Amino acid sequence: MAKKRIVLNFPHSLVDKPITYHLVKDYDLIINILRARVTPREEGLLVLEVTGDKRDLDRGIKFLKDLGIKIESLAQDIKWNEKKCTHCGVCLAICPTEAFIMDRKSRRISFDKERCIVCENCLRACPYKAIEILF
Amino acid sequence: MAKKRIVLNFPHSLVDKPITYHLVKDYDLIINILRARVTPREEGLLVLEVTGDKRDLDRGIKFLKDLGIKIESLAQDIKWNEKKCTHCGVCLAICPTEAFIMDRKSRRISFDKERCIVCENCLRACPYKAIEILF
Amino acid sequence: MAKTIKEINEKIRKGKAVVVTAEEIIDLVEKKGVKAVAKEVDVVTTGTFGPMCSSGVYLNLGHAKPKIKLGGGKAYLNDVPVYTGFAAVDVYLGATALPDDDPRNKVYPGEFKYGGGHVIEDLVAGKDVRLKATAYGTDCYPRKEIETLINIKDLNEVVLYNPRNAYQNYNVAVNLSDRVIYTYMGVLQPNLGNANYCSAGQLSPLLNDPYYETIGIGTRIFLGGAIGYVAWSGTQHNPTVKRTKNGVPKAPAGTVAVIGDLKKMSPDWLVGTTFTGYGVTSTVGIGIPIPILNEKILKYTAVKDSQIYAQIVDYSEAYPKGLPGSLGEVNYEQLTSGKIRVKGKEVPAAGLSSYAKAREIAQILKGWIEKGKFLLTEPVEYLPSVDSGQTFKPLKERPVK
Amino acid sequence: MAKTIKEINEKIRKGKAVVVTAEEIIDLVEKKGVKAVAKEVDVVTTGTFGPMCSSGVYLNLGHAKPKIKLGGGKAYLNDVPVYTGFAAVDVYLGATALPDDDPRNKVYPGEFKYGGGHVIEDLVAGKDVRLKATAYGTDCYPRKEIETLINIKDLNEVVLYNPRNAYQNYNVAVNLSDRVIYTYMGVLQPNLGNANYCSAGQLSPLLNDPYYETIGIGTRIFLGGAIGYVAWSGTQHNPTVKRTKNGVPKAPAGTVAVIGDLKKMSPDWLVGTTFTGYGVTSTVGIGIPIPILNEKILKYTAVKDSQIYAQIVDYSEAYPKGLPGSLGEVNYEQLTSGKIRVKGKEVPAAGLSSYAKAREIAQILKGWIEKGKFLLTEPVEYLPSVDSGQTFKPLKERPVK
Repeated sequence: MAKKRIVLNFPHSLVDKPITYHLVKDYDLIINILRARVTPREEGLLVLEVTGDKRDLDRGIKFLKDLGIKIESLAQDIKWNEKKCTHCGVCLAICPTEAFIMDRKSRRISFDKERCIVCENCLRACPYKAIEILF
Repeated sequence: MAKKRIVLNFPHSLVDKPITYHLVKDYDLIINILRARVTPREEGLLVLEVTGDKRDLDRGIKFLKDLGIKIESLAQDIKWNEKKCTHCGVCLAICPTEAFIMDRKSRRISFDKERCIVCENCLRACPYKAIEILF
Repeated sequence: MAKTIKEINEKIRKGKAVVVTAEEIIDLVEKKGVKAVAKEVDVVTTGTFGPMCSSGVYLNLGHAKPKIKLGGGKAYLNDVPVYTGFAAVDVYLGATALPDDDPRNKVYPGEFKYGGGHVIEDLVAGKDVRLKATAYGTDCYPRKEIETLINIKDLNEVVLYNPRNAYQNYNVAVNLSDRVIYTYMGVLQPNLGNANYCSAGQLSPLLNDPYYETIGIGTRIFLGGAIGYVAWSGTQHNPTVKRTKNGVPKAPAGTVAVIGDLKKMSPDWLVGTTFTGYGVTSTVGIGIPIPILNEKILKYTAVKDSQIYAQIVDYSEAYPKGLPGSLGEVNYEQLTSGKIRVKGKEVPAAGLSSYAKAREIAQILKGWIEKGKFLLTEPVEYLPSVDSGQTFKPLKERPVK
Repeated sequence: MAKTIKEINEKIRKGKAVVVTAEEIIDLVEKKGVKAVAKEVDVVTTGTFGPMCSSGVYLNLGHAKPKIKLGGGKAYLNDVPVYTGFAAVDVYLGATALPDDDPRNKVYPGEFKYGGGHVIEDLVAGKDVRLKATAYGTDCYPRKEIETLINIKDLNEVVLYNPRNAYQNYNVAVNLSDRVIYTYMGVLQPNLGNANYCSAGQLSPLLNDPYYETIGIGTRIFLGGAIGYVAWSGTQHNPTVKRTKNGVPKAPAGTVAVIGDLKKMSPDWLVGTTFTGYGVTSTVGIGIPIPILNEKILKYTAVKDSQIYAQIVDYSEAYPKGLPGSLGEVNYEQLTSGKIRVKGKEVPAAGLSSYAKAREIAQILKGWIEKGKFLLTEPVEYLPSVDSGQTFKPLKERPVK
């Protein structure tokens, strides 16, 4: 099984196409929409986590490219600066994917980057600037 | 003996005249210059305390009036507001006539209006605005 | 088996005092019972580490040559305005002060990158700070401007004086509206998207001495990593709120004003803090020791999260409009579990106050006392308690004309 | 025959304590001797009433509807700017603050008719004061401006917190130049026209406890007509100056920071003050009780004006330029006689500190203690004394780039 997080930019002509449906149905991929900005008659942006057999994954991505969709790997990254973190935990309730976890015993925060979908909620919520976005 | 405090306003033509000399010499009056603003070729202002025999005093004042000098009684007055006074005593050292007195025992201030020459030094010195000038 | 502070201090001096934290005492009392533990334990240490807006420092800068009278002039530290309403070279810097040119919420939500709380952190960290000031000039203070780097180690006094810290309990903030709101309780997602609370709960100083029976003016405390003192009751001190049967306030209640020498403190415990869309502040670490003078006081310190309740308040409308009413109450066991129920909905809950740091403070203070480095004090005056009738009043508006 | 504070308090409670003022003690000791008086007298009360620039109050205004966050905004009381670097509705008002539009010394010498010290006097006198404020607005504090009358009785807390008061001794100010100068030591006439001093001398609190052996953090005092406390050593606290054989500093030395509830104070003891050409300030009344714990402490309180020396300083050049050196020293007996000699010239001398009011304060405090209404406190920490090595340092200037 392989996993990839990709950013799709597609022209407005493709906005109405059920691309995610095809990825699931035709290529047997598990998809998770991390972020989306899709507006009728405009360009679309979709951040997907795609999981599946390595070969299916490659074929799925080829399918998207052939449709005229620009594909990039997820380049933005959330960095958690443990030194600056005071372990207050205010990031916990605002994170949609539970990427921040508080250990029940130590009451200290840890960050699971794998779960992060770069929604940036935590950036504005952290009072100590312990969370940064890297480009 | 009578005493009068008067304000003299005289025209520039009289500025060079030795009027105080005449008051002493011809009318046998004791004079004390309380304030003066006398500038060559301008109008003059003189605040005098004049002491002497009642008759001499009246004659002296008539002499001044006849010279064309405008005479007013001293209309300005320093008022000491005992309620506002904190009895710090800062007025003592700045008063040229010892009109403010501190009782050695009570360490409280009193004001002897008779001694006041309305120099206004105390007005600026009093931090509590306990001294006012009345017009 | 009542003890006196004098007796406890005697044991501390000999290195024989038994000290536990407000967290450790809970299990101890559950295991051994109040009677036995009241005999055994001498001091319970508490801790809290959260954003506390009414915090600040006053600095005596020393005289420049020629002398300048900052009093009545304008002065800035790293572009953050300080107050000059004092003698020539005393200034006060507050945690929430912002540079004159900060756009604030003009670009909403404002970023509030740097302000008073950050200057305090930089000062205490030993960083150079830029002083810039203008004055009107007098005969004895003729100079009219100055710009220089200053460093905490060169200044005469740098005193942390916080008019209100260590709130005894606080609200749980939620957002009933359909848009994100940015508050001093953090970012609140629409439609009950999250719930933020702000208390160290069972570790919090005033929750362990609910009626202020040991804490008062003169109480020696942990403040910002050094020794400090309670100087006064804090602003908005409000002892008369609703309480549980065991005396614990169910809403924001008591507060303290605290004082200490900033030169001895550490940037670990005085952290510059930003609330997006709201402003800046300082996060302050405070720990207060509670002498176990008798069983009643011990019982109070054994309070646990499940016994401490807070009110859920809507910050989209009720709070800003000053409307009364709570959406319900929850206890800190529920809150720290990370999920509470509000209006039938499960809502993720998170704290603004660091429990891990509060625990660390209680442990440090425990260490100081155990090593005989920190003696307890008898307050010179107690804080107003329930019998004072003191309440937190709104501002009555009266037209000027 | 050492006594403890506890024992003295026991006598105070019973109405049996023997209390005399720092003035009365002088004769008593001269008549009966140290040994007898140390046995007889329990408390010596001191007093001082003079301009103290590092004074101010913080106020909690309560929340308006809708709520406004003054923190980070701008606020004025009777047009005098207050500091808003705190939580939403806490502000600090300093004694020397001036309205933004005060011409200051633009028209020299400035009149400085109204400022912080006067607002404090108006507040404590129960007069309505005009609050005007603007704020940047947040989701939880949406309001952006307010203008209203406020009155001390309606506010939550109004706390007098003065970072530096009750200077232990001070300079004698003279003017060697040939023009009038306007200083915080008053109007000084040219060519040694007058000499101004500022201390209650033998009645002054810290001159009666020269090494701070009884006065410390937590000491209960008379402050502004009510009960207050010493909160900290004051800014510019400088114990290491030259002293006479009997320990009395010969230059400005120790200072204290003090705190108290403004609501309980009186405008008689907190007076708005103007120094023409200099600025505004507050004249503060403070009285500190000294427990006669032993003969040594008693001896200190028996100090008299003829044993207390002050330095004569030129305020036309030496002071503004920060040049060292004194034009000589005089004692307070000479100063209070109204004439001193400086550079061979007889100079009229006057005080800025009211001896009559200092005496009144010492008498009031004596009455409180005699009636059992005021108990003494044990300081929770002493002020830094000579052995601390603490000195008052100048500002080291370092270019920013």
